[in-house]
Amino acid sequence: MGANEVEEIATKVSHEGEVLVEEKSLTFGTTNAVASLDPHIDWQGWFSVRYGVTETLFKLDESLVPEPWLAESYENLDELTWKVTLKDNIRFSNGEPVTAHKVVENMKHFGEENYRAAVFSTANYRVEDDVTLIIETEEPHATLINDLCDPYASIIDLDATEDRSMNPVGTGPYVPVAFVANESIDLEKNTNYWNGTPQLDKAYIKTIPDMDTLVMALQSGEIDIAHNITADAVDLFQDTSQYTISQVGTSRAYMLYYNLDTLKDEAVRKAISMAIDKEGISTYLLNNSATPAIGAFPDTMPYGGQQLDGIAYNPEAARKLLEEAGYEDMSGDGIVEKDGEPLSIDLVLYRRLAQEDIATEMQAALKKIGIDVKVTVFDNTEYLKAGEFDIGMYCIVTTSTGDAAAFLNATMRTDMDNNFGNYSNAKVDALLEQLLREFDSEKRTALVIEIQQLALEDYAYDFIGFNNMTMIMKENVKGFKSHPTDYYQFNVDSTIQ
Amino acid sequence: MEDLLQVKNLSVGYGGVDIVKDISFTIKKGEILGIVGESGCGKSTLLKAILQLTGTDVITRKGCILFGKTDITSCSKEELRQLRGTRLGVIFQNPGASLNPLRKIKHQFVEAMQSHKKIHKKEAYKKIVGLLECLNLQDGERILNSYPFQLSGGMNQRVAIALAMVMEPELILADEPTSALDVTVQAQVVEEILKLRQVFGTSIMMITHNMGVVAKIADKIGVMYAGRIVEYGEKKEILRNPTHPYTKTLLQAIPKMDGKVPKGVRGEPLSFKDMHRGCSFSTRCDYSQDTCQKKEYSITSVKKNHWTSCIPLSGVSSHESTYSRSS
Amino acid sequence: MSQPILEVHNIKKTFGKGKYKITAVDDVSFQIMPGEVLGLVGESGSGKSTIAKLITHLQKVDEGNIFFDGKDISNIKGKACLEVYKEMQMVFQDPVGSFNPRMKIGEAIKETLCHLCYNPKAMSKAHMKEAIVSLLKQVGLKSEYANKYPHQLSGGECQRAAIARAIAVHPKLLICDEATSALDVSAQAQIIELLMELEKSLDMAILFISHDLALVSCICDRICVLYKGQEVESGETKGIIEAPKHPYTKKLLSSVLQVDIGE
Amino acid sequence: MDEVKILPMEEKKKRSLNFVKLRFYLLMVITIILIFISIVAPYMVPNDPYATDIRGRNLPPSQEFLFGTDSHGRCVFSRVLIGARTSISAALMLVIITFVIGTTIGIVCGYYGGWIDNLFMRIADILLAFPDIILGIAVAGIIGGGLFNAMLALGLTGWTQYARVARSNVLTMKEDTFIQAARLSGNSDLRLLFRHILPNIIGVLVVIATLQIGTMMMGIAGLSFLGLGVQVPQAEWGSMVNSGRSYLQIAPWISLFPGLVMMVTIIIFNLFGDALRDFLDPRINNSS
Amino acid sequence: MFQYIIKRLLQLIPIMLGVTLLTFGLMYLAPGDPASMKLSAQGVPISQDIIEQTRIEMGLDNPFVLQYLTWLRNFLSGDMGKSYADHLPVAEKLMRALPKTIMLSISSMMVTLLVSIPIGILAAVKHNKASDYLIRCMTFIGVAMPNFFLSLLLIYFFALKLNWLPVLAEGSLKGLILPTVALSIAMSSRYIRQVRAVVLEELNKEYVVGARARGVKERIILYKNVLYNTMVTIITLIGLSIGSLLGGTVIVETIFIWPGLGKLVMDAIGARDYPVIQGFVVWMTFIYVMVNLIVDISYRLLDPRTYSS
Ligand SMILES: Nc1ncnc2c1ncn2[C@@H]1O[C@H](COP(=O)(O)OP(=O)(O)OP(=O)(O)O)[C@@H](O)[C@H]1O
Ligand SMILES: Nc1ncnc2c1ncn2[C@@H]1O[C@H](COP(=O)(O)OP(=O)(O)OP(=O)(O)O)[C@@H](O)[C@H]1O
Ligand SMILES: [Mg+2]
Ligand SMILES: [Mg+2]
Repeated sequence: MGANEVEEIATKVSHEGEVLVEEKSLTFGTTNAVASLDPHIDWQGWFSVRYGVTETLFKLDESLVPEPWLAESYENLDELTWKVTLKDNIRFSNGEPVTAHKVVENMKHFGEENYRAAVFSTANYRVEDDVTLIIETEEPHATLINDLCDPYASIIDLDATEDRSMNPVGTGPYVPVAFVANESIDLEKNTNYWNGTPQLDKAYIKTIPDMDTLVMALQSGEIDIAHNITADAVDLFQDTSQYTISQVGTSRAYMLYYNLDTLKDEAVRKAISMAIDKEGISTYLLNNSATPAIGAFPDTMPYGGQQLDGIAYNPEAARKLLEEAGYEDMSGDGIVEKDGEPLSIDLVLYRRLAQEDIATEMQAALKKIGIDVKVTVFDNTEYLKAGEFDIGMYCIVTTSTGDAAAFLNATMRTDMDNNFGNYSNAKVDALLEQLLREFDSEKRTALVIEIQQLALEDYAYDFIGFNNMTMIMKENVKGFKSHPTDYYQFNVDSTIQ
Repeated sequence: MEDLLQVKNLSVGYGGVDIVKDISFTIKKGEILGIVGESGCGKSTLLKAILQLTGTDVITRKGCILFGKTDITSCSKEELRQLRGTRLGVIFQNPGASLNPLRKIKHQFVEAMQSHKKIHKKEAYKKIVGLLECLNLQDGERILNSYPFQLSGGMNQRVAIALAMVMEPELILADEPTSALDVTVQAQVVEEILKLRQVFGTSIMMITHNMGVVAKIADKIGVMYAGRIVEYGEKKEILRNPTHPYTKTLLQAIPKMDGKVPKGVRGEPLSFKDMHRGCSFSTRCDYSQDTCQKKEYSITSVKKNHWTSCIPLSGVSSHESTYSRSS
Repeated sequence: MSQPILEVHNIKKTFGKGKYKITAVDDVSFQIMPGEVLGLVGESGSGKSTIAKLITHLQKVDEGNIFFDGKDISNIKGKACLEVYKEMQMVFQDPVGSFNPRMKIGEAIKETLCHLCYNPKAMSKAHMKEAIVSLLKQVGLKSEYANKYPHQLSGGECQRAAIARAIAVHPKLLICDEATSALDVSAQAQIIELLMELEKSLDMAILFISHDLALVSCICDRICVLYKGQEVESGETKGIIEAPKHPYTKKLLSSVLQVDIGE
Repeated sequence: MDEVKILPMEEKKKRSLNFVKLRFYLLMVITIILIFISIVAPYMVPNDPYATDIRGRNLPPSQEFLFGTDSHGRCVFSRVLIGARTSISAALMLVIITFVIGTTIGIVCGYYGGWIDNLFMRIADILLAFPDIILGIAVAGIIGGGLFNAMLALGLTGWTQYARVARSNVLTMKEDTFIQAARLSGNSDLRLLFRHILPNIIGVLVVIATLQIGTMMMGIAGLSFLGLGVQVPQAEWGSMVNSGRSYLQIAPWISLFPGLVMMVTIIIFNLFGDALRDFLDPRINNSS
Repeated sequence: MFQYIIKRLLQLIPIMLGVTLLTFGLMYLAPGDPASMKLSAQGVPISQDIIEQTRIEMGLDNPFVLQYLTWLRNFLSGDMGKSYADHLPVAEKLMRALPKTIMLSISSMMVTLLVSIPIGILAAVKHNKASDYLIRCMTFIGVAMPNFFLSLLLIYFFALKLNWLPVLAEGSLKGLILPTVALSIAMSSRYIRQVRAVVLEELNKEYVVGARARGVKERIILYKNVLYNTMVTIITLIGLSIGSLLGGTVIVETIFIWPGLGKLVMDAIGARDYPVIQGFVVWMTFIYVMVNLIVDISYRLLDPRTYSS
C-alpha cells in the first residue's frame, strides 16, 4: 500500500470524527537496499542507525568529532585502558534497561561479527557497575572512541530476538515492524524511547534503486523524502515553497590510484594530475554536488586539504611537461608518442555515484593534452585487486568515524589491502607506524598532513573531490538533516506537518 | 420450357482487360449446358460473373444476367447472398479446397442451411443424410462427423455437390467438378450429377475442358475461345456437325480409343493483352483468310438451336494441305 | 530380336515405417525394346511416378534390379549415374515446375549440354547457342524462347522446352511421367504429336506414364496396368483394349468417357 | 495452373506493381543513404562527439548544437551521427555474420540430413529454448559488458532463424520437380545447392535478414540500455537514451533525439524489409 | 495425443540438459573467481587462505564435469544455491519474484490479444482502405519503438505530468498498468500485423469463396470459419512471442521497479550474483519451453489434421 493511501485513510478517519488524533507517517525513499537489519554485520549498521532503530555509545558531530550519545562520558585511563560511563535512563524499545553488562556483550559480539571491529574481539572488559565499564585493548588503539561511533557498534538487546536481521531491538526512536530485504522497512515509533517522544507514528522506508524513479516518485508525491539524490536532479526542486533541500559535504572522496608498476614515468603522472580540472568537475559537471579536493580529507577537518600543497590545474603546463619528458605527437593523430609508442592508459572504475561521469570527463581532458585513455567500467571492486590498470578510480569514505589513520594505513602503506597501486615509500611507512601509536591529537594531525603531502609529491594518488550528500524533502517534512556521515537522519524530532 | 438463366451481351474482366466478351446464351429449366474451351479462355471468369462473387476481382462491365426475372448484376449484396445457395448452387473444381479444412462437414452443411432458413440441426442432418444417400454415399452419419481431410477426393467432391444441392437450387454452376478426380471416380461423379437432374430437375451449367464429360451429360454445348462463345448448339449437333474451325480441331485433339494419334491445334492462344480486332482464332486457324483479321464477331445460325461465329468456306483454305498432312 | 533397352525385374519400394508403411511399388517387372512406346497406366497413387523415379535413380530401389542397355544400374552412384543420364531422360508432369524459376530456359538446356554432352571448355559460346537454338527448333519453339523465364511460357510451351532439354542428349529412352496431364486437350495433342514425331526421328524408346487410358491406347505399342503398386495386366495395346482380363482394367476402360461423334 | 500465363496484367495490378517497385527502390535508396551516413559519420560531425565542455552542459538545441548538448556538454547531434556508426554497423555486421553462418548450416542440414542435421538442429533447439534476449542478458551479464560481448550474445541465437528457414525450405525444395530435373541434367550436389536451391530461397532469407536488422539494433540498444552493451564514452543510441534518462525533465533532448533517430532507423529498415518482401514475392511482382 | 505429450516431454530432457550445461558453462568461463566474488560480496576481509578454503568448500577445485553434475543434482533437488549478496536461497528469491513476473506477462498477453485480434481483423477486412493504412502506420511505429524508450515516455507523461498512475509500480494493481502498456504496445503492433496477414491469407482461401458461393452469411464466414482457422496460427504466434515477452519484462521491470524476476536478475547482474543469474536463466528457459509445449499441444488439439493422422 502506498503512503498516500495511508495518509488518505488517516485523514478520512479523522474527518468522520471517530479518531481525533491524526496519525503521522511519511515515506522515505532511498537508493540503498537493505539486506539485513542486524547492525553488527558488514555495513548494515548504517541503515539501522540512519533509520533511528539503533544507537551507538558515541556519535559524531558535524565536523566528525565524537560526542557522547548513549554514553555519558569516557576517560582514557592509559594507552590501553578506557573507562566508559553510560547514561542511566536508557531503555531498549522492549523496555529492558541498557546495562554495562549488556553493552559489554554487544562489544564482544560485534567484535566477533565484524572485521572492522577486530579490536573489540581481543579486548578485555570489566563491568564496574550498572553504568560503568572498563575496556582494555591488547595494543594501544588511539581511535577507540571514534570506533565506537561506527554504526556497527550499535547497542542492541542481544537476548531479545532470535532473528536480528529482521527485527533487532535497539534503543532508537523507531522500531521496525515489517522488513522485506532489499525492498522496504516499515517503522513505528518507539513508545519507550529514552530521549523524548518521537513525533512520527509511522515511517516507511522504500528502496528505489533507480535514481530517476526516485526523483519522479518525490515529484509525484509518492515519497516525502528522497535520500542521496544526484546533483542534476536538484535543479528540479528549486521551488522552496514545496521542497527543502538539505546538502552536506562528506568525506567520500573520488580518488585515483596511479599504478606505479605500469605508470613509471613521474612526469606522466604529474601531467595527468595537472590536466584534471577539479574545480570544473565539482562545480559544473557535478553541479556542485562535490567539493574539490587536494588531499584525502575535506577542509572541515584539521588535516584537510587546505593544509597541503596540491597541483594546480594547468593543461598548458601539463602538455609542456610531457613534451619535456619526450612525449610528442609525431603521427598527427592528437596522441603523443615516445619511442614510437603512443601514450595510452587504461582507466578502470566501478559503477558508483558519479565515477563514470568523471572518467568520461577525464578521458576528454587527457585527450586534450595528448593522452589516449581507455575506460573500463566494472560492476564491483574486484578489478582493483587484480592490478591490471594504469589508473584506478575509486570512491571511498576516507574518514567514516572522524579518524584518518585507518584510511591512510590501508591505502598508502606498502603491501596493505587497499594499496592497489603498489605505492611504497619507506618514510611514509614509518610515519604511519608512528601515527597508529600516537595519542596526541595535534601530533596526529601533523603526521597525517605529512603523510599525505609525501604521497602527493610522489604522484601516487590524486583526489578529485568529495561527494556532497543531498537529501530533498517536501516542505512540510521537518527534523531531517543530511549529516556528513550519511547516518543519523531519523531522530526523535523528525516529523511531517 | 421456360428460360431459367439468360445471359445477354455479357462482358466481364479483371481491372482493365475484358476476358469474357459479349456473351449471350440461355439455360432452360432442367437443361444441362456444357461449356468447353481451352485453359485460360475465360470459363471460370464467366461462372464467377454469373455468381457475382465478391472478393474474386471479377468486374462485370456490360450486359445483364437475368435469373428468372431478377437481374443479378443489379442485386444488392444481401440479395445476392440470399440468391446463392437457395436458387443458385456452385460446385468448384477442387473438392477439398472449397471446404473449410478445420471444420466438420456437418457444421459446414448446417451453417449453409441456417444462413437461408430457420432449421433445426437434427432436421438438417436428416435431410443431408438423405441427400448423401442419393449421391451414393451410404455412410452419411460418419461423413457428417468427418473433417474434409478424412475423406477421399471423390467423397469430398460428392460432399461439395451435396452442399450445392442442399437448398435445392434451381440452377447449379459447376466449374470443372471432375478434373481433379481419377478417371474411375470421375465417371461415378458424372453419373451422380446426371442423377441429380433426374431427381430434382435441376438445371446445370457445367464448365470443363474434358470433352468426354460434356459428351456424356450435356444437352447443349457452348464452345468458348478467347472469351467468346464461338459455337453453341445441341450436343449432337456440335459433336457431329461442328462448323467452327476451333470446334473441329478441338474434337480432333481428343484422344480416342481407336488408336489414332490425336491432333493438336497449331500455335498457342494469344494473350488477352495482344488481342486485336477480328477473329482471335485466325492466327491458328487452318481456314484463315485475310478478311478474318478484320471481320467483327458476329453469329450465324446453322440450324435451329445451333449457331456459330464462323462457317469457313471449305476447300478455299490454302492451309488445307497442312491440315491433311497429319491425318 | 535385339536386347531390351530397359529391363525392370521385380522392383519393390516402400515408404514410411510401422503403421505408416506404404508399399508404393510392389514386385513390378517389365521391359522396353528400343524404339518401343510402353504405356504405364493406373489411377492416382498406384506407384507410377515412383517407378519413374526408381528407374532414373532419383530414388533407390529396395529390392529388384533394373537393367539399362544390358547393364545393371540398380545400385550405381555418382559418375555412373551421369553415364546413364546421357542415354535416359525424363519429362515431368508439371511443365513449369520442372524448370528452375530463376533460370532462363536457355540456361537450363545449356546445363544439360554442358554436363552430359559436350566438354563446355572445348566449345565456343556461339556454338553452344547454336546447339540450344537448334534443340528449341526441333520442338517447335522460336529461338527467342531461350531468353525467357519459365513463368513467361505457357504450359504447353514449357513442356516443349522440357522435351528439348531431355532430347539434348539423344536419349535411347525417354520417360514421360504424366507429361500431358497438366495440359488441356489441345495442348496435350500438340505434345503428343511432337513426341510421336521425335520418337520416329530419334529412334527413342518411350515409357509413357499416364492415367488416361484413351490417350495411352492411341500412342503405345504395349500397355502395362498398375493397381496399388502392383502390375495387374500387361500386353499389346490392342489386346488390352479389346479384351481386358483383369477387373480393374475393365473398370478403367468403362470409365473412359468416349466422345461419340458418330459420323 | 491458371496463374501460369497471367500475361495480361491489368491496369490495377500494373499500378500496384509499379508501386511495389517504386517503394522498393525508394526505400533502397534511403537505406543505402542511411548506411552511407553511418560509414562517413566521422567526417560529417559538426563537432567532436567526444569533446566535453563541462561549462556548456545540457544546452537546448541551437544552431551550433542541433540536438543540444548532453550532460558532459557534448554535441548530441554529433553523437547521434557517430552512434549511427556503432548502432547500424554493429547490427549490420551481426546480421551479415549470422545470415551467412545460419544459411550455410541450414542448407547443408536440409540437403544432407543425417547426423549433421541432427547435431545442428539440437544445438539450435537448445539455443532457442532461451527466451529472446535472456541468453543475451545471461552472456553479457556473466562474461561482462562491451559491444563485442553484446553482439556475441545476440549472435549466439541469431543464426538459428536463418538455419531453420533455410533448412525447411531446402527440405521442401529438395522434392521439387525442377531439382529432380536438374539432377537428371547431371548437376553435382554442390551445384544443386548453390546454383539451384540457394537462389530460390535466398529471397526469403534476405527479407528475414533485413527485418532482423531492426531487431538486432533494438537488441544491442536494449543491452546497452541495461548497461551490458557499449562502454563509456562510446556513443550508441541505446546507451545514449539511457544516459539521458536522468535528464528527461531537465534536458529531454538528450534522450529524445537518439531515441527518435533509432526509431526512425528501425522503421526504415522494417519498411525496406517489407518492400523487399513484396518486391521478391512472385505473387505480387511477376516480372523479375 | 497422450503419446505425443510424452514424446515431447522426453524431448525436453536433452534440451534442458543442454540449457543447464550452457548456463553452467558460461558461469564457469566467466572472468573472476567465484570464491573471492562470494567473499567480497559478504564484505569479509579476503586473505588468500580464506579464498582457498572457500574454493574447496564450493567445490571449485573439482573438474568441470564433476562441478556441473554436483550443481545439476542440487538444482534438480530444488537447491539452486545461495545468493552471494544476501545469502538467501536462490529458489526462495526466485519464487518470491515469479508471481509478479507471471502477473505482468499474463496481463500484457491479455491486453495484447484483446487489442490485436480485433484490430488485426479489422485491418484485414478493410484491406487497403484508409483504416487499414492507418492501423498499419501505427503498427510500424509500435514495432520500431524500443520498449525502454517507450517506458520512459510513459512514466514521464502518465505518472509525472498527468499524475494518473504511480511512478512506483511495486507490484500493485494500479502499478501494473504502465508496465503492461509498455510491454503490450510493441507486442500488439507485431500481432496486429501478423493477425492481419493471417486473416488476409485465410480470406483469400478457396473455402471462403466456396462458403460465399453457398450464400453463407459473412458474419459466420468471418467468425466461425476464418477466425477459428487463424486461431491455430495465432496460437503459434503466442508461443513464439512468449520469448520476447519474457525478455522484455527484464527491461520493463527494471525501469518500473516491478519486483519480478527481471528486476531480480538485473540486480544480480549488477552484484555479480552468479547463483541468482544461473537460477534465473534456467527457470526462464524452463518456463518458456513449457509454454511452448502447451502451445504445441493446443495447436494440435485445434487442428484436427494433426491429431488424427
Ligand atoms: N483474379 C484474376 N486477376 C487477373 N486475371 C485473372 C484472374 N483470374 C484469371 N485471370 C485471367 O483471366 C483469364 C481467364 O481465366 P479463367 O480462370 O476464367 O480461365 P478458364 O477458362 O477457367 O481456365 P482453366 O480451364 O485453366 O480453369 C486468364 O488469362 C487468366 O490469366
Ligand atoms: N517420398 C515419398 N514418401 C512417402 N510416400 C511416398 C513418397 N512418394 C510416393 N509415396 C507414396 O507412394 C504411393 C505411390 O505414389 P506415386 O507418386 O508413385 O503414385 P502415382 O501413380 O504417380 O500417382 P499420381 O497419378 O497421383 O501421380 C502413394 O501412396 C504415395 O503416397
Ligand atoms: Mg477455370
Ligand atoms: Mg505421379
